[in-house]
Amino acid sequence: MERISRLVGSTLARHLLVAALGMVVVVMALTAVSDFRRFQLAEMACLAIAAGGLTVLTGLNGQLSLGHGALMAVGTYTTALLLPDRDASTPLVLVVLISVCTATLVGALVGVAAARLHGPYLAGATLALAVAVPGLALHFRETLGGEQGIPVVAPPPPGWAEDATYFLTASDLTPRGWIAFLAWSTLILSFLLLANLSHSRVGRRWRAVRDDPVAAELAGIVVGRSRVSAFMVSAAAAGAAGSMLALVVRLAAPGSFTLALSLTLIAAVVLGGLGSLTGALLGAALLTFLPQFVTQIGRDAGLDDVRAAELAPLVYGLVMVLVILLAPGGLFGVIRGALTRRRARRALAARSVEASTSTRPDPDSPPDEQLTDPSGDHRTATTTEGAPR
Amino acid sequence: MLAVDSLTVSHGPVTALREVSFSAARGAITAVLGANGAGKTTLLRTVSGLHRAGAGSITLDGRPIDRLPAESMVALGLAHVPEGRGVITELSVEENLRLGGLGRGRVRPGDLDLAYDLFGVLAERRNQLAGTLSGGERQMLVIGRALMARPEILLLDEPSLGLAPRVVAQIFALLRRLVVDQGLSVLLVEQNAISALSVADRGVVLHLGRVVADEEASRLAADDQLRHAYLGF
Amino acid sequence: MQQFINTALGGLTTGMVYAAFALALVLIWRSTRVVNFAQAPMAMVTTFVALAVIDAGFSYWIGFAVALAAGLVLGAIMERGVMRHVQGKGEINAVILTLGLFIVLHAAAAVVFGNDFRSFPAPFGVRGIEVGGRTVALTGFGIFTIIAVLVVMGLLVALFRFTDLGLRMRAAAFNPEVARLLGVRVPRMMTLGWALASLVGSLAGLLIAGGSLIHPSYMDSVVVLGFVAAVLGGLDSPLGAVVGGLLLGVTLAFVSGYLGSQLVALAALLILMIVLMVRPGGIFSTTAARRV
Amino acid sequence: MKRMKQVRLTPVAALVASALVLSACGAGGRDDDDGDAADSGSTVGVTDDKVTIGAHFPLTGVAAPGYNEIPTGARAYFDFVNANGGVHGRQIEYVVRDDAYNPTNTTKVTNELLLQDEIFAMVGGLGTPTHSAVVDQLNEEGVPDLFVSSGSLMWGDDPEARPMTFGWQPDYESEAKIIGQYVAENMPDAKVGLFLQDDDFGEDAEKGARQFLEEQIVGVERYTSGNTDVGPQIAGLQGAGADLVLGFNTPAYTALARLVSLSLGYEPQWFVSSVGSDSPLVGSLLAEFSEGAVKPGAGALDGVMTTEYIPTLDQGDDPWVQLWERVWEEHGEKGDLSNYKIYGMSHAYALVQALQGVGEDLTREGLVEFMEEQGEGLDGPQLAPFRYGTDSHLGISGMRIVELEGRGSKELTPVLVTDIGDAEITEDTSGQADDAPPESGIPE
Repeated sequence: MERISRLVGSTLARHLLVAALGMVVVVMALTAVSDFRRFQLAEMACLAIAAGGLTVLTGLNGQLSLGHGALMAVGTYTTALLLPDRDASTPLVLVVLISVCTATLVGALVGVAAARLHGPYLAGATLALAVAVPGLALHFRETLGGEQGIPVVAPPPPGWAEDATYFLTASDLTPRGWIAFLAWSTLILSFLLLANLSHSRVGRRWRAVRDDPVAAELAGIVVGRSRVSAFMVSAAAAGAAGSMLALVVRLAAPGSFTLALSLTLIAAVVLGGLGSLTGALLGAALLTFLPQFVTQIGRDAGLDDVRAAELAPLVYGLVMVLVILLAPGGLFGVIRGALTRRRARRALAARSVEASTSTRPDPDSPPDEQLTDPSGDHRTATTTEGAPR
Repeated sequence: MLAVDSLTVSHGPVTALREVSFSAARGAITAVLGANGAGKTTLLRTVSGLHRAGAGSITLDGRPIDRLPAESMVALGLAHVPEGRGVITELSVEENLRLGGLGRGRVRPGDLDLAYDLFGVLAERRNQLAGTLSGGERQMLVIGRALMARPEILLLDEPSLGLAPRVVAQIFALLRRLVVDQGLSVLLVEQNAISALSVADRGVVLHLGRVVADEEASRLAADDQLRHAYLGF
Repeated sequence: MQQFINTALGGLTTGMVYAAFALALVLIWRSTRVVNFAQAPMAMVTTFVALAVIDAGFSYWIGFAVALAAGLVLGAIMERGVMRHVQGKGEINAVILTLGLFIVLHAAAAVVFGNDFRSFPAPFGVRGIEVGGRTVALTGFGIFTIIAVLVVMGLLVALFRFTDLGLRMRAAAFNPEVARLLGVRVPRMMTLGWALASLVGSLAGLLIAGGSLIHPSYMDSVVVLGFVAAVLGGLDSPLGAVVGGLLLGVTLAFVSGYLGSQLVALAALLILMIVLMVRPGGIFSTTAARRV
Repeated sequence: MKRMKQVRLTPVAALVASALVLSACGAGGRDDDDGDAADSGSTVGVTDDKVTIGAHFPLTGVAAPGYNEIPTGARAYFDFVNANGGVHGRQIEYVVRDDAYNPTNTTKVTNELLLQDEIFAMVGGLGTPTHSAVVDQLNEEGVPDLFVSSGSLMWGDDPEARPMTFGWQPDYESEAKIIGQYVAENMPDAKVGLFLQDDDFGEDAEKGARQFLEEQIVGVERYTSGNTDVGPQIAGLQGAGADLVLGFNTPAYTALARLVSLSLGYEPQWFVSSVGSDSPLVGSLLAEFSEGAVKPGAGALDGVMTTEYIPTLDQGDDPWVQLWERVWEEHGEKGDLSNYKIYGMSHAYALVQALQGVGEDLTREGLVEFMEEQGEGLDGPQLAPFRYGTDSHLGISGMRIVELEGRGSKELTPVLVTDIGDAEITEDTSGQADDAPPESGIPE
C-alpha cells in the first residue's frame, strides 16, 4: 500500500515538474516570437486541449467521438454569454470554470447515451451531434445570436500580468500575447490533470474497459460508469478548449463548429498517436502550422487560390490515412518506437526463451499484442486492439 | 492420407508446435489428444490453412498443402469443423447447410436431404436461425454442414466440448458409422481422451507442442503411465 | 392540405434517396462490419464523373452508366487498396480510415473538378405531375427515383436471399473464419461487397443530383442522414434501410416545413438517439439484444 | 520502471524542441512598433513602389461556389491597374486568404494578413458572420476595412464604434424598403410570401419589407444555407397562398426554389433581391434541366423582378461592363466574366479611386479621412452615390427595380435612394447612374 502511494506521489511530482518546465518554456517561447506566432500558438493550444481530451477518450477508453466540435461549441457559447461586454463582472477564471462545467454536464448526458454504443454506432451518433448542435444557435437566435453569433469581449490583461511581462521582457504585453498565455496555461493545466487522471486508478479502469469490457466487469469495474466518466473528462477538456477559442476568435458563431472541426480534432489525435497527450500536442501543432505552409507551396507551384486552399486538407487527409495504415501509433508513436525498438527486441527475445522453457498456460491463444507493439509502453500505441468488440 | 512432417508453428515469439510428425490413415479415426494448451487446435488450424507453418510439411494424398489458403481446402476434400460450434448464427440452419455444399460447387436439390437424414432434428428446424439451436444441435449442424461438401477427410475440433455425455456418445457413434460405411477419414482433436480413444483407431498425444506418443488407440488407453502423465485419467 | 400532401411527397422522394444511401452503408456493414463514412464523397466523385461524361456530349444515360461503373471500381479500389489493411484491426481504426478518405476525396474533388455549383441534368421532367387538375409534388424524375431505389433494393434482397453468391457474401460477413473453412473466398466477397455498396452509393448520388445542383459538398448532409436511416432500419437489413430512409425523409420534410429547416439535423439526432436507446437493432430487429 | 521514466521524459523533450523550433520561426517575423509612425499616420503595408491589401473570402467549403469568383475579378482589375503603372507609382499587391466561411478561420487568416502579410487595408472581406469576427480587431488596430462584401447594417450604421469600417453594397434593409414600397404601391392586392436566408440577410430584409408590407405578408419561410432541400419551404409558401414571393436568398437558392416550385406546380410572381438574381448564373444553373421544364439560357428568369445597383453582364452596351470585359480579357484568369467578378472589379475600382484621391502620402488615417470627406463623391459603376460621411459609413444608397427579360432587363423604376430606419425613399437626382469610366479605365 505504502509503495503504491509513493509511486503515485512520484508520478504526480514528475508531472508537476514537467508542467512547471513546460510553463517556463511557454513563457519563453511566447516572449520570443512575433505577435502572429502568438496568435497561432493560442489557436494551437485550443486545438491541443480538445485533442488532449479526445485522445484520452479514444485512446484510453476506446470511445470514438466525432462530436467534440459540438462540445467545444458548448464551451464557446457559455463563455460568450458570460462575457457580453467590457463591463462583464464575472472574473475570467470563473467564466472558464463555468464553461468547463457546462460542457462536462453536456458531456455527461452524451456520455450516458454513448456508453451503450460501440465503434461505428458511437461514431455515427456523435457525428449527428456535431452536425445538429450548430442548428440550436439558429433556432434560439434571441439568446444565441443566430448565424452571426455573439461577440466576445475578452477582458484586458490584468495589471500584474502587464507588470510581470514588462519586468521579464522589457516589452509590453500585447492582447494576443495575453490570450496566448491564457490558452497555454489552460493547456498545461488540463494536460497535467489529464495525465494524472490517466495514470491513476481511474485511468487504469478506463484502459481495462477499453481492452476487455467483459473482463473489466468481472474485475468489479462498472463499465458504464467508467465510460461515462471518461466522456465527462473528455468533454471538460473540450469545454476548456471552446472557452479559450471564444477568447481567441472573439466570436461564438455556429459557422465555427463545422463537421470539419470535429474531423480536424480526430486528425490531430490520429496524427499524433491515439492515447498520447504528447501526440495530441504534436498533432495540433501540425494542423495549425501545416495548412499555411502547404497553401504557400501550392501557390508557389502556380495553383490558383482556390485550388491551393484545398491542398491543406488533401495533405492532412492523406497523412491521416497513411498513419492509420502504416503507423497506427501515430507520428509520436513512430518517434518513440524508434527510440525503444531495440529494447523491445531484447525483451521479445527474452520472452521467447522463457516460453520455450517454462510451461506457458496456453500456447493456443493468439500472441500477446504487447510484444508486437514497437513502442512497448502500453497498448495505446497499437490502439486498434483496444476497441471493445 | 494426411501426413504431417516435422511441423513447427509459432505464435509470434511463442512456439506452439515443435517438429510434430504423424499421419492419419484413410478410412480411420485418428485422435489427437492432450491437455488444454498442448497445441491441438493450432495443429488443426495449421493443417486447414488458417495458420502458416514455420517449418515442416503437410501433405494430403502426397500433395503438399501447407502453402495453400484455407478456402481451397474444401475443394481438395478436407473439411474442418471448427471448435466452439462454428455455426454462422445469423444464417438459418438450411443456409448453413447450403453453404457447406457450396464448398464443392453447386448444391443440388437432393443434397440437403443427406444431412437431414443423418440429423432429423435439423430438418425440423431448417428455417430457424442457427443461433437459436442448442449446443448439441449446433454440433450436429456443423458436422452435417462439413459433410455437405462430401469430404474425404474430416477435421473435428473438440466436438464433445460442453455437451452432455449422451450427446457425445451419439456423435461419436455417428462418426464411426461414417468411417465404416463411407470410408471417411477423421482427424479428431479432443481433450476428452476417454471418449475419443473409445472411438478412435489411433491416438496421437501432444504435450507442450511436441508429440509424446503415437500409437493404436487401444494400446494408448491401456498405457497407465502415459494416461496419468498426459491425459489425466 | 395541399402543403401537407406536397411536403409528404417531397419527403418521400428525398427519403428514397436516403434509402439508397442507407442501402450502401448496409451493404458495406454486412460485408466488412465497417460504417463507411467516406460513402458520401465517393458518390460525389462518381457524380462528377457522370457530369464530365455528359458535358463531353454523351447522353445522360451513358453518364449514368459510367458513374455506376466508376462507383463499382472505386469501391473495389477502396477495399483492396485501403480498407483491407485494417481489416480485423479494430473498428475504431476502420472508422478513422473512412474519415480520412472523406477528407481526401473531398479535397481532391475540389482540386480536380473545382469548387462551384454545377447543375446536373435529369432524364425525366422536373415538373410535378397533375392529378385531377392539381399539380402534386411528384416529378417524373421523382418517380424514377422511387422506382430505381425499389428495384435496387429488390435486386439486393434477391441476391442475398436466393443466390449462392449472396449466401457466400453473408457468410463471409458474419463469420469470415468459418466461411473460409467452408471454401468461401472471403477477401473477394469483401471486395465485392464494397464494390456493390459503392455502386448503390453512386446511384444515390446521381438521384440527389438529378435536376439539382452539385458541388463537392453536396452529399455531406447525406452522410449523417443516411446513417440515421440505416440505423433506423437496422444496419443489417436492406429492407430496413429503405423503410428507414422513407420514414426519415418524410419526418424531416415535416420538421423542415413546419418547424424550421435549422432543426432538421437536430431532429435527425433525436430520432437516432431514440432508436438506439429504445430499439438498438433498428425497427426490424428480431433479436432484442443486439450490440450497438 | 526504468522504461516508464524514459517515456515520461519525452514530453519535456518535445516541449523544448517545439519551443526551439517556434522561436526559430519567430525570429523571421518582426514585431510591429506602432509608436514611431504615430505622427504622420500608419504606413504599414506601404512602400514607395508597393501597397499591400488583403481580403478574406470563402474559397473552399459550402459557401465557396460563386463567392470565390469575386476576388478573381478584383485581382484582374488590380493587375490591369498595375500594368498601367499602379497608383502613384505603387503596385497593388492583393493577398486573398481562404476562410471557408468559418469565423474561426476568418480570425486566423485576418491575423495572418495583418501580422504576416502586413496589409495596409482589408478590402472586400466577405460575409456577415465571418467579417463580424474580425471587425472589432480591425478597428482596434486601426486598419482600414473598406467595402465589406455583405449588406449588413453593421458596417456603416455606427461610425463611432467602427470608424475604420466602410460598407459597399446597399444594405439589405434599404433594399427591402425599396422593394417593399414598390410592391405596396404597384401591387396592393398581392399576397406576399417571404423566402429568406436564415441569417442577418433575411432578418434585415424582413425588417425593411415589413415597413411597407406588414398587411400584405401572408407567409414567411426561412431556409438554412447549406441545406439544399427547400421543398418544404416552397410548399409552405404555396400553402400560405402567396402569389408574390420576395426572395432574399443567394443565386443557388433562386435556382433551387424555381425548380421546386415547378415540381409543385406553383407559379407565383417572383421578386428576387439583387443578391440572388444573378441571371446568367441562375440561368446557367437552370439551363441543363431537360424536358423543356425550364427554358435554357439566361431567359430562365424571364418575368422575375429584381433590383440592381451596378450594371451587370447582360448590359453589354454599358461603358462600365465594356471596361470590365476589356479588363477580364487582358488580365483575367481562365473562365468567362461573371457578375461576381464584376462585383469584385467594382469595389476594386472604388479602392483604386480612393488611393488616387489620398495622394502620394498614403497612410491608414489618410485613407479613412478621405473616405469620410470625399467618399460620397466617388465615381464608379454604382447607380446611386455612396453614403460615406462622418455620420454613416454605409455604401451605395439605392438601386432601381427591373424586370428580367431575355438576356437583358427592363427598367421598372428610376434609381431610388433611401437610407436605413424610416428615411424616405426618393428618386436619385445625383446623376450617378450616368457616370462613365475614363478612357484609360483607371480613375484619376
